Amino acid sequence: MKAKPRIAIYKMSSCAGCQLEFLNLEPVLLDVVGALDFSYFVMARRGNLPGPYDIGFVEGAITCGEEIEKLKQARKDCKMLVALGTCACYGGLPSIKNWVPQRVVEGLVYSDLSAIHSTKAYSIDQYVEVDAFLKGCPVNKDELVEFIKGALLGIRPYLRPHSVCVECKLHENVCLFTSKGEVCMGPVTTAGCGALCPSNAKACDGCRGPANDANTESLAHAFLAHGLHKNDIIRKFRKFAGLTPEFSKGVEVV
Amino acid sequence: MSGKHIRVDYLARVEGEAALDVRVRDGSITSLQLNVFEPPRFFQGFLVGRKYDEVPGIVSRICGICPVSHQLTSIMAIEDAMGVKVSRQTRDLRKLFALSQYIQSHALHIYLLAAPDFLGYESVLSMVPDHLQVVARALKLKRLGNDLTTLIGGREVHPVTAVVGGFTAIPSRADLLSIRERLVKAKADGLATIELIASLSLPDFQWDTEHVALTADGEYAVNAGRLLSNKGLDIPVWEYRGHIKEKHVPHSHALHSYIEGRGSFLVGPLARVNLNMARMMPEARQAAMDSGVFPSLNPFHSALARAVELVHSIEESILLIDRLEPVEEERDYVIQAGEGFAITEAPRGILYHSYRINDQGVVEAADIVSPTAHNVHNMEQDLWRFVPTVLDLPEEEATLKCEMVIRNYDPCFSCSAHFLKMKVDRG
Amino acid sequence: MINPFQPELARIVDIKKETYDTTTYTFAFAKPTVQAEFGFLPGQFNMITLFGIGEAPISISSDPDERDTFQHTIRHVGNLTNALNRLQIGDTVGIRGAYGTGWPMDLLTGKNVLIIAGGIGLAPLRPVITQIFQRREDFDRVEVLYGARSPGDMLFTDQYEIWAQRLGVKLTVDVVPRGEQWLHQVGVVTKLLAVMDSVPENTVALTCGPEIMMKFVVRDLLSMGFEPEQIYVSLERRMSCGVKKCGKCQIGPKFTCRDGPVFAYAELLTLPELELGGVGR
Amino acid sequence: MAMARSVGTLASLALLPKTDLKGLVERLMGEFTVVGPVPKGKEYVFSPIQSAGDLALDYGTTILPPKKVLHQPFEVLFSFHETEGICEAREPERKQILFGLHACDVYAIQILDRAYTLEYPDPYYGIKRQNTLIIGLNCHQVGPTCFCQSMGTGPGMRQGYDLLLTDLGDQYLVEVGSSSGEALAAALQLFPAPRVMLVEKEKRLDEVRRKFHKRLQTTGLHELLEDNFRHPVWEQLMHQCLACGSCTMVCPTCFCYNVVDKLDLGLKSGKRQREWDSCMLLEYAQVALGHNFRKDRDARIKQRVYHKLVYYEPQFSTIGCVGCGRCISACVKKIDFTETIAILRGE
Ligand SMILES: Cc1cc2nc3c(=O)[nH]c(=O)nc-3n(C[C@H](O)[C@H](O)[C@H](O)COP(=O)(O)OP(=O)(O)OC[C@H]3O[C@@H](n4cnc5c(N)ncnc54)[C@H](O)[C@@H]3O)c2cc1C
Ligand code: SF4
Ligand code: SF4
Ligand code: SF4
Repeated sequence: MKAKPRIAIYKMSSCAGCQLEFLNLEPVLLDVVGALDFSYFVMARRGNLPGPYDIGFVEGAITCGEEIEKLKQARKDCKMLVALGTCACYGGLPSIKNWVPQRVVEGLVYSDLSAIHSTKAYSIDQYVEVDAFLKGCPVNKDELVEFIKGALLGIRPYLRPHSVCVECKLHENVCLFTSKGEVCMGPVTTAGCGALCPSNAKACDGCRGPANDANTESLAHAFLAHGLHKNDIIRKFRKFAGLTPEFSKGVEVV
Repeated sequence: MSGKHIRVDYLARVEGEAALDVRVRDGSITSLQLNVFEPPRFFQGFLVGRKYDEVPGIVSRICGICPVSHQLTSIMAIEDAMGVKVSRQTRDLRKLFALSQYIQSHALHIYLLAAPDFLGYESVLSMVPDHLQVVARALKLKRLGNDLTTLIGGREVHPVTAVVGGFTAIPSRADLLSIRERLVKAKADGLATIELIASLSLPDFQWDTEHVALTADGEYAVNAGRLLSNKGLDIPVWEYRGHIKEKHVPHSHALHSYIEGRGSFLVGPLARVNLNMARMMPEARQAAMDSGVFPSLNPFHSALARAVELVHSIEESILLIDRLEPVEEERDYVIQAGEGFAITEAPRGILYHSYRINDQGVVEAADIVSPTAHNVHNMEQDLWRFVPTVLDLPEEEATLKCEMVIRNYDPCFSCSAHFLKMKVDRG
Repeated sequence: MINPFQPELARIVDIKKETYDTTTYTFAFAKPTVQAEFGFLPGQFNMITLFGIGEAPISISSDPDERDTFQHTIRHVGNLTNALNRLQIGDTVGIRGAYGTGWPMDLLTGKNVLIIAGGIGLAPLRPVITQIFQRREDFDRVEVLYGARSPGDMLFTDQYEIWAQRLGVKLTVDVVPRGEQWLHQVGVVTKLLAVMDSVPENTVALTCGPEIMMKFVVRDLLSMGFEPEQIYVSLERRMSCGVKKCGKCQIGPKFTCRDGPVFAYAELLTLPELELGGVGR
Repeated sequence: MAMARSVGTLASLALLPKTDLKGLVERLMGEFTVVGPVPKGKEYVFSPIQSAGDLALDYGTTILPPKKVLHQPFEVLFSFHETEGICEAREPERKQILFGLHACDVYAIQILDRAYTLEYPDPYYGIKRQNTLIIGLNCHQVGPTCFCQSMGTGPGMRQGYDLLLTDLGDQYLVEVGSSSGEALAAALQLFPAPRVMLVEKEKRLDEVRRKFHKRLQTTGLHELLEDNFRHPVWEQLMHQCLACGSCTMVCPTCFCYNVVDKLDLGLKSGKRQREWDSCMLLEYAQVALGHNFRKDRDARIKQRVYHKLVYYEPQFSTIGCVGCGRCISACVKKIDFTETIAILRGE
C-alpha cells in the first residue's frame, strides 16, 4: 500500500476557522484521518513531526516578518503548498487595514507601539509559489474534501470558477439584487460556497474573492445606480480581497 | 540547584500562538512571562470606518472557534447603541445559537484538546485505536453542536444569518424538531462526558483568585445579565470600563485585564458554574452537585465545569426548541448615533464589545475584550503559583503540567492561538 | 430505454509509448458481444471514462477493419489524460461510442487524397491512411504531409517507411534540438505545401491539427486553387456528452460531436467558428 | 411521449367552478405528485405542493422554469463501484402533474422535448417526461418583462398541454389537449361546456393581448443578426454584462450541462453527476491546456443571443426564445435582448 500523504497545517494571521474545518469534517473525519497522515497540526496534536511533508495547508494572511520566514520554510518543507482560505488566498479581512495608515490602526488598539511591528496583510502567494488555492472564509468543506480526494488521486479537483449567481440560481433563491433591491457581490464573486449567504436571504459579501470573469467595473456602476454612496462601494470591494486587480478595478470606478 | 534547563517549543492543542518564559534562580522564580505572539490583526482598528451592518461579519473573523459569540455580542452592542428592540423569538433563537456553540466548543475542547493530556496521548488522532468509542462520542457531540449552529446560522464557522434586529433567515419548526430528537439522545453522551472527567485524577492546586461571570435572574446567563464576582463585583454591563482595565505588557500581544484596585481574575466555565450553579438545568445541576467539587478554586476543575455545561446546554436547547414556533419577522429600526455595550458569556468566558456609531451608521470607535484576554493575566498568576510545585519533576512532565495549566483555560490566542513556547531558564 | 451515457467497460490490452507525452492504448471491450458489435468510421471518436475522474472525447486511431481491438492515441495534457498515463495493461476504463461524422471516405474513392496533419492531429487520420493503404487501387495520388514540434514529438514513427511504399509521405518539424539527426524538412507544416506533389485537380484535402495550423493550411490551399468544398477539417471542442445533449460543442447551429468533428471547410464558412469559420469575418 | 400526441379536435370542453378547484387538485394529489407555482418571498417557484391551498395560480412567472422538474439542476447519471461496476439505481418515478403552466413554459418544454428525446434520447429526461402530465393555464395578465406574444408562443396556448385551464371569472374553462388529458378529464367527471365558451375564452385572451408593451420583432431576424455580427452594440454589452450566468440559468429553453464525477472518500465508489451549465461562463468553452474558444465576453453574449434567435431554428425547427422574460428580470444590469434587437433594427 502507498504511504499516506504527510500533511502539515500552518497558521499565520488568522482566526483558525479554516483549520477548524478539518476537525469539523466529523462525518468523514475518521476516513480523512485514515487517508492522510496529519504530521504537523498544532491545534490538534502535541507530538508534531518534522518535515518534509507532501501537502502543506497555510491558513492566514502574512502580516509580519516572522511569518514571511515561517512561510518560506513551509514552502521548502512541502511538496505541494495550498492556500487555505481567503486570508491566505487574498489577504482576507485583515487586509482591510491595508488602506489605513499602519500606525493609525495600531494606535487604536495598543497604547505602547514600541513592541508592535506588523506589515500590511498580504496573501501568501506574494512571497512564495502556491500550488492551489482554496477560497472561502472559511473554506468550504465540500471543496476541502474534493481537494483531498484530488490530491489522493493526483488530479485537479473541480472547483467552481464562476460567479455565486450560478449557484444561487441552481438553488432557486430569490435574487436579493433584482427582487429585494439589495446590493450583492454575488455576480463577481467565486462560487463554491453553495451561494450560502443569498440562500439565507443575505447579500453576498464577496468572501471568496473574484470569479473567473469578474466584471467589477460594471457591478460598481450597478451599485451606483442603486444609490450606493462612493464609500459604501469602496467598503464592498476592499473587504476580503481588496488587493486583487479585479476588486481594485471596482474601487477605481468611484 | 542549577544547570537544569527546561524548554518546550510548542504548546499544542490550544487556539493561537504564545510562548512561556520562566526564569528560576536558586529555586525561586525571578520572572515569568506568558508571551502571546499571535500576530495582532487590529480588528478594533479597522472596524473604525466600517458600517454597523458589516460589524457582525467582521468580528466573527476574530475567532473561528467562537464566531457566534463575537457576532451576537457585537449585534447586541450595536442594538444598544441604536436603541433597537428585538422580539422574544429573536432572543430565544440567539440563546439557542449561543448554546449550540457551547456544545461544539466544549466537545472540541474536552475531547480533542484536553482529554489526550489526561488519558496520556499526544492527540485525539492517536487515541483512535484505543478509544474509538470515546472518539466517536466526541465527534457525535461536536457534530450536533455544529449542526445546530448551522441550522440557525447557515454555517458552523462564521455563520451568516444573525444581524442587527434579528435573523435574515430562521429555521423551520420541522428542522428544529428533528434536531431536538438528537439533542434528547445526546444527553446520555453528555452525562457520560461528566462521568469521564469526574473519573480523572486532577492536580490538587488552588488559590484564591477572583471569579467573574454574567448572572441573570431565572436563567443561566449567556447573552445578558449583570457582571458578578465572588469578591463583590456586581455591576451592569455599561459600567464594565469603570472597573475592568487593560494594560499593554511589553512581552505580549495580548493586553492584560485586571479589576481596578484588585488584579487578575478568572472567567469561563468554572467561574460560571461556581457563581450560577443554582440556575442550571436540572440534570446538569444535579450532576454538578453530585460531583461535590463546586464551588471550586482549582482551575483544573474547569474541565468538569465544561462537561456540566455541555449537559446544561443540551437540556436548555431542548427547552428553547419546545417553546419556539419560528415565524418570519420584519426587522425594522432606524440608524441612530449612539454608544452601546454588550457582554456575553462565550464558551471561554465573558466577552465585551462596545461601539460608538454615528448617525450614518458608521463605526467611530470599537472596544473588544475577549475571554482569553481576560484570562491571560490570570494564567500567568496561576503559573507563578504552579511552577514551584513542579520544579522537581522530570523535565518532560513538568512541561506537560505547565501546558495543562494553560490548556485548562481553553485559551484562544487568535481571539486574544496555537503554539506556546515555554522556556524555563534556571540560571 | 437504452442509456447513451453509460459506458461499457473496456480493458487495456496494450500500451505503446509514442512520445514523451503521447501514448497509444489498445483496448478491447470486456464483453465480447460489445466488442463484436463495435464498429466505427475513420475520424470518429469515443468518450473515454476513468471512473471518478471524468470523461473525454478521443479519436479512434486504429484501422476499422481490425475488429478484435481498437486504439486511441492520447496526449497527456490534463486530469483524465494524465491519469490514463498511470494505468497499466489489464486495467479497465469505460468507453462509449463511436460518435460523430468520420472523414468522407466515400468521396475519396477514385480521387487524389491529400492528408495534412499536425501533432496529435495525425491520430484521427491514421485510420484513413491505413484504409487507403489496404485499398490503394481505389485512390489516385495519395500524399501525407505531417509536421510536429520536434523529431521527438512525431507519432507512429515506425509506420512512415511502410506507408511510403504505397503513398507519398513528407515530414517536417518546427525545430531540431541540437545533437539530433533529422533528414526531412524543417519548418511549419505549411512549408510542405510548397514542395508537395499534390495539385488541386480532383483532390480532396483532409487536415487535422491545432486550429491555428489548420487556418494557415486552409489559407494556403485556397491560394493554390483548392475550393472550399475540397477541404475537410476535424475540429475539437469541449464535450461533456458526445451525443448532442450537453451543448458545449456547439458552433452556431452545429454540434461538433454529431455534425462533426469532421466538417467540410465550405460548411465552416457559414459558421461563427473561431479561426476557420466565415460568419463575422 | 406527451408532446407527440396530436391536439385533435377539441373533443371535450368542460367547465370547472373555481370552488371545485381545491377538490380537483386534492383528487389529483391522490394519484400524482402535483407540482405548481407557490410563493417564495416576493417571487414564485414551482414546487411539489402539500395541499391545494399552496397553489398561487395568480402568479406572474417563477424564478426557475418548470424545466427544472424534467431536466434537473443536479442529476445523478449513475453510480459506480470498483468491484460492482456501474449501477443505475434509479428510483421508480412517481407520476406527476405540472399544474398551472403558462404558455411560454409549455412551449419551452416542447422545445426541450426536441432537444432531449429525438436523436440519442436522454433516458433521464425521457422517463420523467413520460410520467408527466401538463395542466396549462392561460395567462390573464402580462408581466413587465413578458414578450411571448411577439414570439408567437403566448399568451394563449395552442398545444403541448394535456389539459388547459382558462380563467373565466368564477370558473375555469377546461380544454383537452391529448388522450391522457381526455382520460384525466373523464376521471375527474367535469361538467361539459358548450363550444361558445371558446368565444368567451378568446375574448379574455384578446384583453390580455392588448396589454403587451414589450416585443421582439421576429421577421427577418436571421438576416438582421447575420448582417450585424460586428455591430458596436455587442461591444457595449460586453462592458455591461457581468458574465454571472443568471440569464441562462433561468431560461426555460437552455439545456446545456456539465458533468462531474464525485468519488467517495475511500476512492472506491462514486457517482457521475450532471448540473446545468451556461455558455455565458468563461470556462464553458475552455479545453485542456487553457485554450478557450469563447474567451471574450462579447463572443459569449453573441453565442447566447444567436443561439436563441438564429441557431435553434436549424436545430429544432423553432425559434429558441419563448419570450418568458426571465433573463431580463434576472439580470442585475437589466440587459434586455429585445432592446438589443431594436437597436440593431435602428429603432
Ligand atoms: C472529437 C475530439 C477528438 C479528440 N481526439 C483526441 C485524440 O485522439 N487524442 C488526444 O490526445 N486528444 C484528443 N482530443 C482532445 C482531448 O479530448 C482532450 O485532450 C481531453 O479532453 C483532455 O482531458 P483531460 O481531462 O486530460 O484535461 P482537463 O484539462 O483536465 O479537462 C477536463 C475536462 O475538460 C474537457 N476537455 C478538456 N479539453 C478538452 C478538449 N480539448 N476537447 C474536449 N473536451 C475537453 C473534458 O471533458 C475533460 O474531461 C480530442 C477532442 C475532441 C473534441
Ligand atoms: S479565511 Fe476566514 S475563516 Fe479562514 S482563517 Fe481567515 S478569517 Fe478565518
Ligand atoms: S442574490 Fe446575489 S448571488 Fe444571488 S443571483 Fe442575485 S445577485 Fe447573484
Ligand atoms: S455568498 Fe458570498 S459572502 Fe457568502 S459565503 Fe458565498 S462567497 Fe462568501
